[in-house]
Amino acid sequence: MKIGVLVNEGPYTHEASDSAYNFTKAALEKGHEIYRVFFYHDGVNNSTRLTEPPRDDRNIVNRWSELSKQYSLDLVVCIAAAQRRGIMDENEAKRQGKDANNLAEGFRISGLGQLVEAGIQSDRLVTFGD
Amino acid sequence: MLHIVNKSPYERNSLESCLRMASKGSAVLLIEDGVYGATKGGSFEGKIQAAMADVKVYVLGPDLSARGMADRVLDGVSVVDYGGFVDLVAEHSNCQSWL
Amino acid sequence: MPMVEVAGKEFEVDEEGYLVNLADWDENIAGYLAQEEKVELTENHWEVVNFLREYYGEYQIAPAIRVLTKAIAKKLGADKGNNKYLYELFPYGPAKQACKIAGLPKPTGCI
Amino acid sequence: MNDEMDMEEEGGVVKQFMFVNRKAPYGTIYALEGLEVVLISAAFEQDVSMAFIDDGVYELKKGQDTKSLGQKNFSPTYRALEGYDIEKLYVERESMEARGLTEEDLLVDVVVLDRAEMAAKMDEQDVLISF
Repeated sequence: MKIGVLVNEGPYTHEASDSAYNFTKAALEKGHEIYRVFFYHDGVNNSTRLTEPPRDDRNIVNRWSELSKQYSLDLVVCIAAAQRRGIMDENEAKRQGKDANNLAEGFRISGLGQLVEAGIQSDRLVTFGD
Repeated sequence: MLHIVNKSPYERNSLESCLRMASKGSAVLLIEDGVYGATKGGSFEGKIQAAMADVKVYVLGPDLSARGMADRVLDGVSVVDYGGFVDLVAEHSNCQSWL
Repeated sequence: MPMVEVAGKEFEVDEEGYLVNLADWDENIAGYLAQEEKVELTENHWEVVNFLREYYGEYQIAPAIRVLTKAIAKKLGADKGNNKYLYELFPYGPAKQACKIAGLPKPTGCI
Repeated sequence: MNDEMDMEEEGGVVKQFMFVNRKAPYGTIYALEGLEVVLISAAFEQDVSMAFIDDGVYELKKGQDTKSLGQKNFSPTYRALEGYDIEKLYVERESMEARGLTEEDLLVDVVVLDRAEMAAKMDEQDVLISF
């Protein structure tokens, strides 16, 4: 079955990102296809590679990146929400004249249409948030 | 239909709204702080028990254990792991998260 | 961000040339923004630019292109409310160019 | 003005999408960013509806004035939805009445559903996205 996942909260403050990750991993291990994980609202903060949690804590950002690598998972960060919150890839930083970029490996920035499309193409869409 | 609730009923009205709107035969899965809604001895116990006449109630085991509530689950509530969560999503035609 | 001076008034544009403070907009500034887009403003251009400003004033968003054409057709007639006409006026897209000239915010939620 | 490229058909699939609004405006960003998704969804030719339940009803309250807040007043945008062919705005009667509001207090025309009708509407959706 094709499943889409929507993550609406950032890492660490809320459990939403943990739940989404554990759900996504379990679905993949059961042989389901994850059509896309879409990060919206503060959920875009799951994609900054500048995250550096203490060594004895989980690294939520890296965990997503690794899962993406292992399963060629499509991790999409909403551009409008990302711009509000200072998440940028190299191209966007250049376009906006910013001196840095911070998008982690495995994530890509794209439009909100990707969320609607995930709803159309997936058999189920599951939302995680606050 | 699968309803997912992640808020403690003692903090927010998500579970109450969900139960108000869940039609007969649907399923309710409690995750994150929502798991407190399915535990014994609290003032919400009666409401969950009444709801269970019409809807099936599930609770996410890992969230329950993390909160030290694994031994307090109400009778009739089924405990599932993340794999079981995935199965519930697959079994029901759609799902709504009461954020 | 770059500062521009037009007719004795200073205003700020962003890296892509969009007006930063919506309240700064006036017809001189529209003229400058149009020049930057290599669009020569005619009566027909003004009609669309003013329509966009009114739409924004009423709804607080710039309309999607589909909605814009429909709304223009309703107000100004079908000969103007179509893609061909609007793209002739604004060759790089009524969304991008007309909004910029009208001093509206840069579209963010692209598909 | 978001869809410069026209994204009309997605392989001809038309699904029932319901955007469920349960949060008040301004206190959090969910109502505003939720509305942004709804506007984008209009470009995909789906069967789109919005549900206003619990504090979501407050999003539609007339007379919002954010000047002193320094935030944008996005309530007029709900009135633009009609132009986007999003005409199914459902408000749950119990939520509205519990907040001391009537249809006259709302800034757009809505369909008021009692809770059983709202429950039935939710059940029949293909996709529910909640904020």
